[in-house]
Amino acid sequence: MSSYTPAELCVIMGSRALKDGQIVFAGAGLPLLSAIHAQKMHAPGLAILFEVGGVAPRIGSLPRSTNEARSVRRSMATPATVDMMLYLQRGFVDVGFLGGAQIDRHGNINSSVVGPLEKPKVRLPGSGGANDIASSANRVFIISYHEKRRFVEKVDFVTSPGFLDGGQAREETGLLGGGVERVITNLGILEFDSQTRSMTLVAVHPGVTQQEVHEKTGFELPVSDALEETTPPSEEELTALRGLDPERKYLKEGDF
Amino acid sequence: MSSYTPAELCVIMGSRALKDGQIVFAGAGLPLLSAIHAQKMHAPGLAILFEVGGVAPRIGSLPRSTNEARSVRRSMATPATVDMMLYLQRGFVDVGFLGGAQIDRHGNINSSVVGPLEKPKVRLPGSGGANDIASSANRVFIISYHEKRRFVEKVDFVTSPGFLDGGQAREETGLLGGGVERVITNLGILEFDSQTRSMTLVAVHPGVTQQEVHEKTGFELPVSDALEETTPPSEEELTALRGLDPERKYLKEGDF
Amino acid sequence: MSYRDSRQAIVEKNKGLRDKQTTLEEAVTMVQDGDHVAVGGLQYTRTPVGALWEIIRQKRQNLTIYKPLMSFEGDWLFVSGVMGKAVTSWFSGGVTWGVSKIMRTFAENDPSTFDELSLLGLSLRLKAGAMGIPCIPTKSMLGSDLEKTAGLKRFTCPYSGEELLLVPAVNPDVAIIHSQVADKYGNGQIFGPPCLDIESAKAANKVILTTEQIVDNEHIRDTPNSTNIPFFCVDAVVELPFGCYPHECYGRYEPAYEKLGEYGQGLLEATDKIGFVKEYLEKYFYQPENFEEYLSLFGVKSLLETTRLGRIWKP
Amino acid sequence: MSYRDSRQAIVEKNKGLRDKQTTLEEAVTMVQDGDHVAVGGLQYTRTPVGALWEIIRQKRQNLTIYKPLMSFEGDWLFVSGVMGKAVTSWFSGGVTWGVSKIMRTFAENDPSTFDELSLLGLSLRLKAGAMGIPCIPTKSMLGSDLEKTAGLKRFTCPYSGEELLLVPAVNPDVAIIHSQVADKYGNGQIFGPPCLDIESAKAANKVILTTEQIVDNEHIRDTPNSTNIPFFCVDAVVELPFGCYPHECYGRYEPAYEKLGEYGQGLLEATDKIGFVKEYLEKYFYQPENFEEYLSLFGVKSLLETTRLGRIWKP
Repeated sequence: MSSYTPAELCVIMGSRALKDGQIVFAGAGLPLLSAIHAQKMHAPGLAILFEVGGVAPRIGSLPRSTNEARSVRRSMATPATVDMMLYLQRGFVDVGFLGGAQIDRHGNINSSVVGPLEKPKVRLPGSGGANDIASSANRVFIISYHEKRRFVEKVDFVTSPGFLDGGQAREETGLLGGGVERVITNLGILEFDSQTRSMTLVAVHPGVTQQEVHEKTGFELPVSDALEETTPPSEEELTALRGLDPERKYLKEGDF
Repeated sequence: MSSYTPAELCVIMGSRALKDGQIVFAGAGLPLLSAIHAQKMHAPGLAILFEVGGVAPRIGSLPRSTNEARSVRRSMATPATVDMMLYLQRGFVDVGFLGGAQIDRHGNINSSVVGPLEKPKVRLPGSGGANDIASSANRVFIISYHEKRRFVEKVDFVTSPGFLDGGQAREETGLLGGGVERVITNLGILEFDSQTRSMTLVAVHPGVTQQEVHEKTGFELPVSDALEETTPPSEEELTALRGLDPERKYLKEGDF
Repeated sequence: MSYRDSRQAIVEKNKGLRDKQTTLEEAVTMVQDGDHVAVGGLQYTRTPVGALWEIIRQKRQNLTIYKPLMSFEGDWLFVSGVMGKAVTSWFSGGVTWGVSKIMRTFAENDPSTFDELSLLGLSLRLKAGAMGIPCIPTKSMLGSDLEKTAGLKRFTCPYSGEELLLVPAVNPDVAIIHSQVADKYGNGQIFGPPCLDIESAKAANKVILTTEQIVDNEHIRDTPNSTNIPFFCVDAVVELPFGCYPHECYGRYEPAYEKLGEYGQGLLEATDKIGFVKEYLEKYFYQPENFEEYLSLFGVKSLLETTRLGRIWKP
Repeated sequence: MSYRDSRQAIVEKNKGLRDKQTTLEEAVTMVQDGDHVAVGGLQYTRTPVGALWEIIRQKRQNLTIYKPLMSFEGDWLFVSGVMGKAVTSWFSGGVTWGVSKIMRTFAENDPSTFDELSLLGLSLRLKAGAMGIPCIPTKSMLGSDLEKTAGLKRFTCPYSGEELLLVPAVNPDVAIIHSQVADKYGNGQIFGPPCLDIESAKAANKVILTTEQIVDNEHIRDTPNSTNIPFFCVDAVVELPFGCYPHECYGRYEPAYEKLGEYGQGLLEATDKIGFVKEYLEKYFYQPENFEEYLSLFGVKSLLETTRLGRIWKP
């Protein structure tokens, strides 16, 4: 991992997971970089939506938030927020791309509160559109820095539903979106068992050991029988990516 | 009634019933003429809305329907139809102004079908926005040519609710709009008893006898103790009105 | 189609940025016999006449047509056999020629060919479909006979105790819409009232967009506030000038009142009403080689006149 | 306020065409202590900062504020005592300066000061209010802990059998909105994303509209497709250039990142967080004679720079 940072690695793995023609709801930071990178590399017909009202904008200066005019630059339309979020509910969003967060074995995300809600240890900013994305996007990708305090057995508060208690719990509650399909971290790639809906290690990045992944995961993590090693980022991929964030606001060394 | 037609009389009575500052949903023909006439005479701050999406348009050539571009001429906004109709539901429409129709003792209107629905004698065009106006406008005015076949004991089909079966029936069903407040005909003005919600004659036009009204009404019509005679249209009112319909498309002699 | 199937139809289709321009003939093949089809515009404003003209030529059968208010096109759809059922709030021709005798013939003979809802009721059926919910509450139609004939269910709001009706969502198989401007991806810009076209485009599983004028995507990006149909809703784009003629297209042309009058008055006077419309269809729909030939039958003078009258910013 | 009372508030007010221009001071008197207030914009885009600035100066107390995502203004509203409760989907400052320590202080000390809903959930509360219905179904928040903390009720659609949640409508006492353009009657034209402003304007019982620029009504009539807040929703209109500063106004000016950074970084480094915000309020909110003086504290250079960067059609 000498020639790229953990953030760069994750963005490129995220980019590869996206397909041409997809409609992608992407948050600021690494998910947005993944989506733009995919557009440049292999998915020219992929379109990015932002909750503030951006529809396939042509991003110039990287926005600090997806909720500002820079995220609406050269947008093809400027719908109201409620309409943007309702596109999710109607099934128009192929991929919901969420950033790092506290995530549990079943892909549930907490961005509301650490500790009990009545007496919080840390009150976090909250859902924004993440619950709606997790509820109704056709599939969800998560990019997260891999560390024990983020990958927990059970989140203190389910802000955004993954597979809830696992098994058929998500379907039984009436949710229609596909739920979390893939978690991309700086150590590897995790997916969910089709029966138990528990997180499973399906790939490690070059130079990462299973041991390291287990050490940095806060619950017992099954490993796929067909565990793969990912192909490292190519020079072409890295060059394209670095052009998107010349100031290295998001791509710098270290956690994210 | 030598110097004005029944239509002119009704339009002017309709105009007088409107107040400055009101938001009026008006159908094509006489109701629209009443509203424009009121704007010219005494209610400059009255605004007309059309279901197609017209908001306080500046009417030039009289539209043949309220659902065409002529009804949106110099409009201040062009909302979607659903939004226009929802303004009614939220309480924004002070007056819903409906045209002639089959109407019964309790102010219910039929514009759907004469005879049984399964085996219609005459299938009529249907509600359009009339049900929604009757359901949710803060008050409803009706202009109608007065004849026995129009003023019936009970309509064959309640397309647009008045006071339903009378008494508290309207309130009990959950409707919020005020219902029909006034029926303006070429013979007089009818309102609804506050208890029974039955149509009552409250005024006759100059030269009209109570006898004539009873003959042309298909049910027993109570007469107000305080029966009034209306003030005939003034020259000023008539001149203003005739300027609005120079071709006399709507103001011609005879029924309407 | 069930609520879940309608969602799945959106999930599965290719919604990305791709060139969706095609011919009218090709676009209309998306409509299948028996489909539920939402038709844009309202009464005789911005009706996608050109697309309906092609559907009639292709002899699609037994469609259920959703339109806020139906006008002359309802006659043509009934008599051609294209429309098995009209779902609308109002159905007649124009205002001057009385109640449509064609509507009366069909609906009096078989009342199930005309499902009536209030305008808000129909609007909300499409709106709920557009919002991805299976039903929505309303105060409209409470207590009326429309409540019963439409089979609407009562609902008590658990927060307020209010009595309402629930209107079921509709997700048509196809929506057919005409806009003044669109790009090749299907970003449509409707000027003037959008009627129920935005709701229809989101509610439908597929969308055919005809447009007066295809413009470059950069023009769309210059004027994003005017885009009311986003590309990902749309499956086919067809440039079709005068695509609403003889109906009107806001800001482009007024209705061809004279030509509508020839039809309306002719129908009024005809002894054999159905026969009259069949002849009209033969002459104006089946005979012409293409849409330009159709327009030619009405003549340049009418196109220029309706265009002159249709200008919005006229002095 | 009950569903019926909120409708009655609309029924009773004078909605007609009249000159609604007034001063910022006067407009803000519509807001009463304890009111529920919807605030326009989203995060730091098109926040009506000027109107909030005046509310803080007038020392309104204990408001419940509805905003899709809360940003820096949330700190100011909390510390000034204006906001008793935030109803929002997200509450922090900017992105670069970490989680708002002010939000944490208030919400950790008294969790009832921050009611969290998903963004669609909050959007639909306002949307239902705007539509004149007391509740609306949604799939969002099902199964999450937000379902429980927001006290949402489950609902089975009687047509489809689908399980959903019902979100209760909200009809705020007042909505505060900033548009790029408006006329004296209150016809507002918002360019760029309207966020939840249109829903808020229809849902609220009263609306205060500040605007970058008052234009003649004839300009509105020339461009009716751009009017997204109709006059009959609005009760007061105030011309207030740079009315979102230091937040952004789409097409007019970008956020004053440098000035926001001075606040954000200052707060991050301050030992006494509340004290730091109090000093900020003293200097920028309470001391200036008027809004021009407030802007002067940031200086011409910042206004010109944010304007230059905020141009949409820049080369």
